Amino acid sequence: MIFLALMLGTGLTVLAAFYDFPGPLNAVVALTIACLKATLVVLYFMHVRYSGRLIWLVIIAAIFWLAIMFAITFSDYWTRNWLPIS
Amino acid sequence: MPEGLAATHEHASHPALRHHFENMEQQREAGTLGMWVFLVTEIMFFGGMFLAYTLFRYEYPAAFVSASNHLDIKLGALNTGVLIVSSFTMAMAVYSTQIGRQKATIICLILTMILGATFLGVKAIEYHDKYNDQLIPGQLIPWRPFNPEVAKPGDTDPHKLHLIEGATTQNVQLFYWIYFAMTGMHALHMIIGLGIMTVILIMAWRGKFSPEYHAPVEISGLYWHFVDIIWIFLFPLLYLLGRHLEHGG
Amino acid sequence: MEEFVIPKQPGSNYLNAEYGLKSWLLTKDHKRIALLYLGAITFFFFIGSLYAMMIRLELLTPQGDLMQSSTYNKTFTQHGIVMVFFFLIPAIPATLGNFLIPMMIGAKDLAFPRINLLSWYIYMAGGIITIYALLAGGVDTGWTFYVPYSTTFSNSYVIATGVGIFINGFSSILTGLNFIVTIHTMRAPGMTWFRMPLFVWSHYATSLIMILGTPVVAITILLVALERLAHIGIFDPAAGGDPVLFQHLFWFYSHPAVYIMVLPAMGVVSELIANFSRKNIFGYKFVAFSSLAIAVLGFLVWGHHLFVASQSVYAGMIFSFLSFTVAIPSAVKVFNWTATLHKASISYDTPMLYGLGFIGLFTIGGLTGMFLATLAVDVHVSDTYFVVAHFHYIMVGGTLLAYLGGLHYWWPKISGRMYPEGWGRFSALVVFVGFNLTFAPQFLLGYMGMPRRYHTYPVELVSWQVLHVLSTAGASILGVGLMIPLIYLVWSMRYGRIAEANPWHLPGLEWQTPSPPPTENFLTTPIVTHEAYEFAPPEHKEVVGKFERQQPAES
Amino acid sequence: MQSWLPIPESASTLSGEVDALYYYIWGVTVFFTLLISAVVIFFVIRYRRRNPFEIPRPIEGSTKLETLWSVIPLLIVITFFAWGAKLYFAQYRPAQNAIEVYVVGKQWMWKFQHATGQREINELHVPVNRKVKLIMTTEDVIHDVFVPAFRIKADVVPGKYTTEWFEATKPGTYNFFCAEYCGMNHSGMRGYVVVMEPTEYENWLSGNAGQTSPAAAGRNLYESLGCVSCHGANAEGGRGPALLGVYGSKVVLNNNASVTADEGYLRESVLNPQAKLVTGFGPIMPSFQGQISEEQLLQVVAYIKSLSTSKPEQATAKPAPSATPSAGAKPSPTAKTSSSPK
Repeated sequence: MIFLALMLGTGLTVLAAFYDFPGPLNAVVALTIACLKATLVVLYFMHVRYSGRLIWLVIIAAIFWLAIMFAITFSDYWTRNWLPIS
Repeated sequence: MPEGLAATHEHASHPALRHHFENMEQQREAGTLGMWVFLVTEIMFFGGMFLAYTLFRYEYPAAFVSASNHLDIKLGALNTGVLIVSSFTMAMAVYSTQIGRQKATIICLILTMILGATFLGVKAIEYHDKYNDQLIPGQLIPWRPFNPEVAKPGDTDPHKLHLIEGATTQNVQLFYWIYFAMTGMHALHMIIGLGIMTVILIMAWRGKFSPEYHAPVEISGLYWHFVDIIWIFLFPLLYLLGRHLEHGG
Repeated sequence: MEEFVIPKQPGSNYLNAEYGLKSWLLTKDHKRIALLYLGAITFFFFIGSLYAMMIRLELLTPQGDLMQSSTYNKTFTQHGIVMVFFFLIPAIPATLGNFLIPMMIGAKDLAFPRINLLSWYIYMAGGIITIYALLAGGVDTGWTFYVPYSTTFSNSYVIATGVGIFINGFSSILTGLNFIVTIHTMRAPGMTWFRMPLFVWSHYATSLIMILGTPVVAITILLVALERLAHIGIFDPAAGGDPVLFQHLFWFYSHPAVYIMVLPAMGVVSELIANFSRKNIFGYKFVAFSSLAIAVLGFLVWGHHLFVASQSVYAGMIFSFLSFTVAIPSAVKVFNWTATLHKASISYDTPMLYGLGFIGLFTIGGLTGMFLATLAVDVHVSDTYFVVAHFHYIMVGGTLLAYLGGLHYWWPKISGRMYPEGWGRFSALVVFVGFNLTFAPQFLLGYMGMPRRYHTYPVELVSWQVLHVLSTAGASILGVGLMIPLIYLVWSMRYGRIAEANPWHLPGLEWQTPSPPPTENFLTTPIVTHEAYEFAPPEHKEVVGKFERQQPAES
Repeated sequence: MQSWLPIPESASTLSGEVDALYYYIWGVTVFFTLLISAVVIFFVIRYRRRNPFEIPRPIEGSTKLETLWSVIPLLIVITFFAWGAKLYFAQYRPAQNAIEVYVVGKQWMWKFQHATGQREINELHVPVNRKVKLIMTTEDVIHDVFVPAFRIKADVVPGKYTTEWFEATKPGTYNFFCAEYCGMNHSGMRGYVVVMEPTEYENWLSGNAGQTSPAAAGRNLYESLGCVSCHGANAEGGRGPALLGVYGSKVVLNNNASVTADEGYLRESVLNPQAKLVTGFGPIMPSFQGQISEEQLLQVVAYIKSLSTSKPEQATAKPAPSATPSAGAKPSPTAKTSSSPK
């Protein structure tokens, strides 16, 4: 029945997420909450907490590769305008 | 860990054991790992779209805020709740199978499917709203191309598009393109999920599962939770970000 | 070797266990599925080669006298699409990998036999849709589908082709998934990770790329098709989109895809080098880990395709550096193969000739990659024949040679018959010569400035034409060299000498079972007690080197 | 000056160094290819199987050796990287005090316009020993300007400006190519760069004078499109920000960020004015997307650039009202016959 409490908790975070916006940080807040919720689902609903190292490795690999894709693509876009124009 | 595993011979071979596996444990492990690996490919699949989203949000922040604010946050939040509950019932279905309570399994599976269908229904309503507001991008619907009515300052008609400073309808269209691509792909996964659930339900009905053999329920559960997780990210990214700038800015 | 008593030929093997078309089309046996793939892949290779010959013939003269520009554009596009997506990517994994991975690790089958069969059907579905697109009118975007040409300006069957490739991608994903799960969970007792043949290691690394990269290109191609359908503009600058984003997403997969093609080839060559010189591979762990290193680093370098594509110069610098780092594990492999030959006992059988040819050509292919990773030189040679020559050295000189070598090596196991050795050696030689003559001139052509995908070139540049004539001559020789194995391998299936269970006298698990193997591969589940490539001497008296026996490990 | 080596003519200030780097990498390539081939061939002959039963002694790897042959290649490629990166910056860093030529690619032709007004198609006349900067865009798909003799190449991408520059060192006629596949007649999208002695170039310029300079054409557009009403008759500003001297300056936006007003920013501000509003100005400007061609847009940008005093070469713009009616300027026949065979 841990699950029930967990679900209520996630439900509450949703409510908190869409009325409370502290300035420019709201993207960070929204994403942090999303990540937390995802982590809870992964750990408990998907039993990863009780799974072997291999499953952990699979998940970490997925996140790692996603990070590669984002980080390196943005290394292009962020530095587009760094060269002096003439 | 799998070493020697194949060597430990199972007591009596289970009817669900396929010929090329040595024992049930190996079979279950292969199935679970297979699903996880599949989910990795799914993450990368959605990852491409998340990348496009991030990039265009970075380039056209104002248009994305305006477009996002037009989405119906109540329906979005409702759907988030529905999916989380369905994830919970799914987890309960897996749990019930593991302890061998067939009836509870079936009830939980049916609940999960009802919730899944509810989600799709709400999504259909949202899509229809967008259709009414002419927000379906490009010529996707040939007889109703993208042509939203832009609200004048002071106009609070929720069916009109309220552009904040720096936003153009063209870039709003880009948002909707990504919105439909991502939620559409997500909905497609939900539909596939419902198909899987139907099969699992029939299997559960016929009493195929037992505490020794419950891998199919578990594996389809993983899939269902994954689809839930995608939505957990889609909801704030598409509906919430920039909500504080609504009607202001 | 004496731990294994090679069983007598049983009455039934995987080929004669069942008969009839249905027994093949509904088979769940990984060996039969491998043969289904083999047939399909040979068919696509034939189509792709046909296009290649058309290209070479057209370029004999500077004018466009054989076909029109639009036809030529379709020809090179279809050559690329068929060869990349329907031959090179599945070539080694889906045939040799499918056949051998379960046998090498002592399993009865892959973890998901039905998914394996499904992947073949998906491959065929993708192939048929693509062939339909080619027959209906063809596609002319180049295999890279660069936007906005592919989304807005091309008047060819882009959507149908895209759908074909999209579908085909899932076959690749499912194969990779199956391999990963199989290697993790299906190893025979005693088959530890570091006892696996390097072929299996390299396929593990390949599978990683397949499952991590393919979905990205799938969604990218899907977006291109949708763009074309609805004209919304995620890649179209006129609507606020970004064509360079397409290039990022495309190459995020398509550069690692090069390693999907070449890693299995490296695996095959590791087998050939070790087994035909009767030595364990020099630095087994280094070679095994270099496969994984290539798989990981291969994902960090895609931006070297964008050095002149208006990418930020700073990003270019990062990508250039990372591209150089991926060269290191490849170099390590070449050096380790070479070192393996030291004080070995080298036979000159056909597979080994292909293996040695691979080392030479892959070295050239890899080193010419350095030119492309070097920013300033790449500015000059990118999108020229230099690039064409470079990747053909890797794809043809590397992957195709390894594929042929592997096919000859395992042919006795696959078919139960020997191929004619004399013809084998002869054709290996012809392929090697023809290949070099085809592609070496293209390096020069590229630096002289001949852009790729050119239908015509300036008449006054006589030296360009000379090089093109040489290249076409080489291609003809290469074509003949490739026809010979096709003929004698088919011939040998019926008339070849019956193969023994272990015709090369090797310790690998796949040889410790009859040829062709029974349906479940082994008559009893093998228990592995030795390292990979351990050549035990006892039944032979004339031992040249001193042999120190390894303790059998716990099983 | 034709060399026997299979390389294109080397005719720019950077081409020599690119070649040097190219030969350096060839040196390393040839060395390692020969080394590995020689060792392999030696081993294959020396250790051929003499007896069908022989079993060689197994070997262990040697970590020392393996580290050695990981580190040595790494050091070598770092030299490639460093040299290549240094040169790359030289290639792509926009040149100072260059003659500017506006380039518009379309399927399947190249249109050039000089700052002095001359227009050319598929041919570009430039003086020797002067830096020339190409400011490029396209009306349709991605193209690429590739001049082998100058060792330069850059994609021409729709929706933005890309640049490349060169300084030719030898008069002559050089091929240039479109190097990014662009559809049916891709291989026909090529032409010649004609490099001329300064006096010859001056003759060519005056022989083809009489065309409105891009800046002047931009000024006309500035009036006909109604920009004057907000930005002022002399671009001094009004309801819209002043454009005098804006090019190259730092512009503070209304979200307090700042951008450098380069060609790309000016372009964006015409097509999508709301995207980066100058601080203190409202979102009142309409978009000109679809109302202005790429060439016209370049002219408007050229006009705004001409308002910046820091552009000395604009002073040389010759508004000579000669009556030469040539649209696509023809090259002098001498220049064409002196083409460089490879």
